[in-house]
Amino acid sequence: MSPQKIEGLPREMIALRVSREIQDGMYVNLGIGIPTLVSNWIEGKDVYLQAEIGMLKTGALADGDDVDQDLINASCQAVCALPGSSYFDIAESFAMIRGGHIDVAVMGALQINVRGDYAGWSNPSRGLFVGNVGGSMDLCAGAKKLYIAMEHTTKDGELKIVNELSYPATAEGRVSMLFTDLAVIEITPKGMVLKEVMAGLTPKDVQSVTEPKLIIDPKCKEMEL
Amino acid sequence: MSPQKIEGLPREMIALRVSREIQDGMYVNLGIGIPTLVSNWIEGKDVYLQAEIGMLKTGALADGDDVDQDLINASCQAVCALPGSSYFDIAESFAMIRGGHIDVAVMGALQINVRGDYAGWSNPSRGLFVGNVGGSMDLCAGAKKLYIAMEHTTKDGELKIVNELSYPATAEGRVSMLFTDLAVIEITPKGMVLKEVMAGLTPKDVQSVTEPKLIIDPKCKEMEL
Amino acid sequence: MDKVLPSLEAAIADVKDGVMIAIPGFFACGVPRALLQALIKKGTKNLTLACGCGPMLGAADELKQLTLNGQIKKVIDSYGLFRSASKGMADPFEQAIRAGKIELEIYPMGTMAEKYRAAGAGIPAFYTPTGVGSVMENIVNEIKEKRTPKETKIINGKKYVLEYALQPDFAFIHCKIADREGNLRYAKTARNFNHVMATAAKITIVEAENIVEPGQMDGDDVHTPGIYVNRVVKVERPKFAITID
Amino acid sequence: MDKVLPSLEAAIADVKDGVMIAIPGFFACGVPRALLQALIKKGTKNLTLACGCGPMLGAADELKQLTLNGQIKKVIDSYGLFRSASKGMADPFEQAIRAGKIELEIYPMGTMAEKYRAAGAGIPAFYTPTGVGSVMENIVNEIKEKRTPKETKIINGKKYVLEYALQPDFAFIHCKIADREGNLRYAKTARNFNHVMATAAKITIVEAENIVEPGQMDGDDVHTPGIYVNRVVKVERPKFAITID
Repeated sequence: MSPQKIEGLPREMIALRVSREIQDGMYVNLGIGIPTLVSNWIEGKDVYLQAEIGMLKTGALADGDDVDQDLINASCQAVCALPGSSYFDIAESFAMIRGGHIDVAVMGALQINVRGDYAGWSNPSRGLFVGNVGGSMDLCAGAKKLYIAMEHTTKDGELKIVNELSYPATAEGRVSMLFTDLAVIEITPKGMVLKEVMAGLTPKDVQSVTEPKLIIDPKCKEMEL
Repeated sequence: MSPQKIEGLPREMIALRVSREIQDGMYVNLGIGIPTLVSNWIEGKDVYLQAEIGMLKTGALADGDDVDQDLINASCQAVCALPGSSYFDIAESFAMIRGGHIDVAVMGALQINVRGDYAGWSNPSRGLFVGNVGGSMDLCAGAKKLYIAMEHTTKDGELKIVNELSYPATAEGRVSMLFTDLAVIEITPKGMVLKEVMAGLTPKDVQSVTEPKLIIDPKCKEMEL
Repeated sequence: MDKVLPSLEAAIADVKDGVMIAIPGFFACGVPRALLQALIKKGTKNLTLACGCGPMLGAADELKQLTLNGQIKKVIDSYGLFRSASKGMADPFEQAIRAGKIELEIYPMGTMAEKYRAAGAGIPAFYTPTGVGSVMENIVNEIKEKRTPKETKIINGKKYVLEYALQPDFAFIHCKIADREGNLRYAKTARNFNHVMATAAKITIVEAENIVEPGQMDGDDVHTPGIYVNRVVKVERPKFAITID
Repeated sequence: MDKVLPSLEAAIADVKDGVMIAIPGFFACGVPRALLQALIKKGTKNLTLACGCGPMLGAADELKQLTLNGQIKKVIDSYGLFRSASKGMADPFEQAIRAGKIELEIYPMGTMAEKYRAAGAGIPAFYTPTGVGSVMENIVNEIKEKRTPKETKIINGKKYVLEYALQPDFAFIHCKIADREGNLRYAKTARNFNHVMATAAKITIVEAENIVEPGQMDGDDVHTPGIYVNRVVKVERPKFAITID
């Protein structure tokens, strides 16, 4: 039996919380899903978004006459260019990614465990062995910091923060921070450290929907949005 | 004691003979020395010269006002661009070379042996172990056809076509044709086949300044220039 | 050397049954749709399509037709082309995968990019950190029996996987501008896999939205030098639906 | 993020004794002479200069000064910088090599290019056909005792040598145009090693003949995206003597 699901923050608020970690001058790659929403919260910041399709400094989503079929982001959405945007081929794009030039990658996940392993590329419940791996494993291998942004549990209340992954891993031990609709958790060699909880919740509430035993940071505080 | 040196063709004539092998549409890399002179004989042909510095379709040597210090060939000579010339970085340049995209590379040599090994990058007589290897080994590894253009013997009459190299090898078994001031020799699995000799010489004359036993092609003819 | 041919048919005349063709494109962007349509018309069978990021989603009509015609033997890609559960089950390509009629081999996208780059650059194999700690330490195929472990090596205390160059027989390339000698320029994010695939293939065939004379492109602005290009054909600018599902 | 600094001195302030600096340039073309002059002024010692094709021949005055100052510990290059017998013996650098005061390590030029490209691209090692059958199957150094065999592997019946990525601490880059965010364009054959070295180094410092605002360079025409660049300084266009002796 699944523990009782807790109603958390909307996806946009998870994205807002992640955006607080993004500093001026950073080169950032945002994965599909909640990570893509982070771009809505960094306007005005001097941040360079990298799209693995082969673009640096992607702008806002394009509408109407601004749509150019030769200008999409890695989520296949039409985007705008900015002054200083550049384009390059896919080998150069993954040279950037694999070579350690991306300061922060933010990815979605199906599951994550206490060691910072995470699963995000293949859901065997669909009855297929392989999935859409895309650039996720390269981003995990290469980004200086890897953040996960996801809902704390599935829609049905199943746990996603687990002791052992049951879905195929995307990467081992690479995640440093986890941002959910309920909490902010740091992955450390000692285990998962609870840093922030949603307003109105207690650490105990968060623990109730988290399989690994959480270490409560003495400075654990309410998520500021 | 060295065999008696034979007076051969001038360097320009060796280059002319090599140029006869270069067909329209070919991508060609010419090494320093006699190979560079080949470019004087292919004007009018639809041939693309690659310079490993990062240029395709290098033009004639530049003079006077045409000299641009940002436009040199791999021999460090100022050159002109042509309609259709392109520039690229050094990794792309050696991708072309190593990746098998160059139809013919023409190189100079200090020594060559019967198996198509040749030495060209380091002359230990200078008392130094290392030399200027440059791009020669990459060209040997990657060019579809590797030709050597050189004088048949040294200025002092020492043999350069030998049974075993005494200088450090540039590459093993990669040379297919050898063009000298005295002869044209094909390197085959059976040995060195004499294809052409300079006007006024006999195969025996060529053999007298060639250490390995030459196979005389039944169709062996006079070098046409 | 004028590399421009009058028709797509002439350009793909020697594309025979059983060959491997590189198909660039990132979802709906930079996909050689005109060449794919010519391939359907020609009816070539037993094909391996070497992709990189789901270009057949940007050529959904062509994928459907190639699948229904039974022209595809195998697809190599980082993006398995799987749609949402509902759409996927109704999709002929996904049905063919599930039925074992089309083979699917999966690599991480950066590894795909590097495999083509390596083939073009004469690098037979390279080590990468990507995929370590995942099932990508094996050859990953829908057919589990074909899965075999890849070689690994510890370098400076870190584990890496050995990956090999991938050399297709042909590359179908889409570009914005080509000159008659095969120098190419791409538009914005439509560049993606086009350049590396052009370098990797034994024979590279280009569909170009525009053809110009040599010299009309600045030498510093060439994206793919003509040495990598064998044939060029002028095509109309295609229309892509920008969506991945 | 404005990456432009007011002076070369400020740009190289953290270049400490003992570091490895990548120096691009192909003989006299594309060499960062202004940064080298600042390095001489600073007097940093015990340096390893990671080159590619004899750039110090295009900066002969700077090489002489660096040598006489005893600033160089080691040079890595494909071009050993050796002149003709007569000139070589009179050259302070060659004298220092012969006296064992400067160490010299040699790789084929394409291998040098690929070592930098690999470092920038997160590829720790790669196989290459270049140098097989030559002394380059070993680490090649003027000091014979330091020669050790490289790993080799037979792939599809052919022998290859394993070469490793080379990551310098700094790269000194020369370009024609930089924008304030570090996007770069090079002029013609002055591009040579500049791009790969900019990607390879931990910190990349650029001397630019011209500085423009972001957006003044077309995104399709950027040679080195700003992600690889840490600092930019405006310099006068240098003069090179075009000769290799």
